[in-house]
Amino acid sequence: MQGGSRRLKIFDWSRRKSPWAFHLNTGSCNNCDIEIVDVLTPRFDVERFGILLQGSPRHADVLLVTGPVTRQVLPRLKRVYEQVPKPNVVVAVGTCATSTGCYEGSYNIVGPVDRVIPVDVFVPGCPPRPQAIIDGVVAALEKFKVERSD
Amino acid sequence: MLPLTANSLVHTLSNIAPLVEKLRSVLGDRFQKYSTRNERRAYVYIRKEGIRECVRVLFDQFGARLSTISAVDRNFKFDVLYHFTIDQDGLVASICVSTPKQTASLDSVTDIVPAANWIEREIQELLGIKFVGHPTPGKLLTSDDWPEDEYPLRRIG
Amino acid sequence: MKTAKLRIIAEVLRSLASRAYTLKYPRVASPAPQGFRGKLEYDIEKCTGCAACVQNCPAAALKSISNGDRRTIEVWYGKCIYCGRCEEVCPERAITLTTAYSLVTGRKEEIKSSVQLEINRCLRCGKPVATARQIDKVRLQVKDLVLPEDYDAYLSSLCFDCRKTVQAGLLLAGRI
Amino acid sequence: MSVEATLPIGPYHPALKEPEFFKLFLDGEKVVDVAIRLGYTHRGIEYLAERKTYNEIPFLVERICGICSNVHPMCFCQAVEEAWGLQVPDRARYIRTIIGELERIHSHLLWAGVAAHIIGYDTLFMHFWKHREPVCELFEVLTGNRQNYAMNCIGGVRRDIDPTKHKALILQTLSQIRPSLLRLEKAVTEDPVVRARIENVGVLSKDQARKLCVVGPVARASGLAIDVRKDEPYAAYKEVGVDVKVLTEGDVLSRMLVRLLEALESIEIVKRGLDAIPPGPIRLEPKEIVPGDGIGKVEAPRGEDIHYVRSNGTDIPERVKIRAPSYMNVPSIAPQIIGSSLADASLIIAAVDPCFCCTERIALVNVKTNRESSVDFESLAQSWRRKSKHS
Repeated sequence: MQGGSRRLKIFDWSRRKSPWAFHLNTGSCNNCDIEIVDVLTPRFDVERFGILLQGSPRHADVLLVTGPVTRQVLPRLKRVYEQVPKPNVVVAVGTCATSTGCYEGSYNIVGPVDRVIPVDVFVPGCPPRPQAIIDGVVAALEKFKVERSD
Repeated sequence: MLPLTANSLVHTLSNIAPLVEKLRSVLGDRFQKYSTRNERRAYVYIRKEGIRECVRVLFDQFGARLSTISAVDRNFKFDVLYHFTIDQDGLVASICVSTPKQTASLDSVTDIVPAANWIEREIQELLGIKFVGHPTPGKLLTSDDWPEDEYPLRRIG
Repeated sequence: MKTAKLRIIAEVLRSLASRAYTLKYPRVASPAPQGFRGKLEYDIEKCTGCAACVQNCPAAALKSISNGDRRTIEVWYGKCIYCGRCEEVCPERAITLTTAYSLVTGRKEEIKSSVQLEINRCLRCGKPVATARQIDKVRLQVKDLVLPEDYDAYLSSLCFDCRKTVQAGLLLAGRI
Repeated sequence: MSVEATLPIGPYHPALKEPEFFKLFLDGEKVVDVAIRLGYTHRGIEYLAERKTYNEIPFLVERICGICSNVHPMCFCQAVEEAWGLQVPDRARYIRTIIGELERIHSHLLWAGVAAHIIGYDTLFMHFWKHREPVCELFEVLTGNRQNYAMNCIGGVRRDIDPTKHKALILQTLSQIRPSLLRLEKAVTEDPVVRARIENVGVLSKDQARKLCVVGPVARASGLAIDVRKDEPYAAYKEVGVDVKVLTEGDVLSRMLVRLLEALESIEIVKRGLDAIPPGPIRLEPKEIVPGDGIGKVEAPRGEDIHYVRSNGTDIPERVKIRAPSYMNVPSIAPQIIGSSLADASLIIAAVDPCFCCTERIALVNVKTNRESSVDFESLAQSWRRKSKHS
């Protein structure tokens, strides 16, 4: 979490009430990606909480990262992270994003996501249940609140 | 349907026999040997100089589909298997060639079978087998900063 | 063709008329079904510390750390791929994959769980041999075999090298 | 051929095994050439597979692709079983078939939803995904997870299908989604707007399809009657039978129809499989590791998947070669996309089903002014949607 502490309360409130998310695949097998789309579809429908998946990192409050970071993706991940306006939260979805899972030791894997960018919440699971992804986003949004009380 | 039998036993297969005969006559002394594993798997061993003719016969005359090409690192040489599927018979004919590791190169078949384009590029990238005459060699899978002369799937030795 | 557009409208109306399809998840709990492969748990009573799970884990999420008199079998949920291979290979049935699925955390190093077991040392040279439970289990398995009287008590508490030495000594002395 | 501008699409293209980076060369609105670069999610699975034991690899290859998570382990296990000369128990073969077909239903519905999203018909997208959800929930009960089923092992399967409880649940789910699927199929095929958007778009001729060796629904929509389930019956397909759906037009509409018809056929296959499933063991413990090589072939939802395994007698394979179906299908985008308009590009890319999910990052480069600006996926999607409205 970065950003000034003298922000207006209403910004944090609105961020919590309608967080916009950007989803980034850094080399995952797409399982977690499907589950992220799944939480947007009728069964889980996170638009109930105002969560909207955005097409551009410039619009995002929440960055959902899936997959181990591959060598080719590494510079792009850094660039996308720089593009996300601060303050933001980063959620690493899935075991690969948390710890590279079963891909550890490959020549093309750099490491888990938190080796490259700061991560606020980890959601382990292979893939995590959509319910766990919702829990992860909710836990991440708490970070906006915590910072304000500082 | 023939029962499953042990390795390297030649099955009397009606659908593979004409193919093998044709390859034998086209390739001449470049044809080495032929074996089957079961009623759906045939392995034809040829010298690498004959690969283009062989692919042309399979693809143009027998309507075979190139499934994939597998390359195996055998320490001093590479075994390269061209897996062709003949769908009507449910048969996989694998054309096996080998090339020494020091000067690993094969003739590209991309102009005969366009589908070989990516498969050959991948092998060139991961194992370092040069495909002579490939129209668009270049990086496909490894990252932009991957060193040119390093091949991840090659064993040391 | 004109009716085609009505079809999706009918589908929408059908959805409107039916019960709400969306789960009220965070408000209403949504438990995983029986047989879900979730967070793995050890039965501390049953585990002998044989490390079969450690050897078979495809993701190397399990670790066995032997440190002097203690062996720790540790699982890191951040690396676990929830395949259930450990549950399958455990000879003691000490591992179960529970239906707990929400392992959300801010500190990934903290989501670990472990079993600690005592390691027996060789009575002769003091080298660590195996966990006390493993030795007990082997003793239980061979209890029907006819062994020399002092074999059970002494020999089975020695390390591999010492056991060979002692056995050779016994042989030379004509005891067995 | 004058190239006015290039338009790179990707790399954040959450495609399954192979996320792609497309560089479109444009002349006005017309696409004149395309260059494709892979490697963004290249994880070196073949390299890892040569360093893991046979028991661990099914779990590794399962994670090649999230949607084909039964196909790859099944294919790998078949290759190893062929190399070692193992005969899988009958019940295991049926269970593999049932899980494989359920996976096909969920995969085709997922694709249909994504395609609907791309043509700007989000209502349909939501409905397709709504009716896909029961299949995922079924998997959760049958296999223990919604994806990554971990069902296959060398010599059989790891979990049994309960003949009473599970069977009833499967039949109930299928009878629930079948009428919805029929309704949605009509909503797609009879809707003039949808037809105008996908008919005669991205045509791949039979000759091109053969030259590029495409597989699966892409090949079957272009008139090539190839299906591994029929041509080389594995698992229990010989007993349960498959009706291969073939269309000849080769456009996006045919691909959509082939997939929807296949999903309906899969429902029937699962029912037939459940009726015929014999009792007995589900797993065979391999006795020894035989040196030799084996080829496994499976009809994935996207087409033929092939694994080549060479065993050298140790517990680690000497070589595992994996070729996923999209690897053959993605190059076929080039002949389809060249000559089409930019607005159709995303639909054509998606129509070969490299599993085009939801977000992409697109950078727009205008060659003439050499000015680079970042365009997000949604705004480009807007232009596609505008086209939908006009047609």
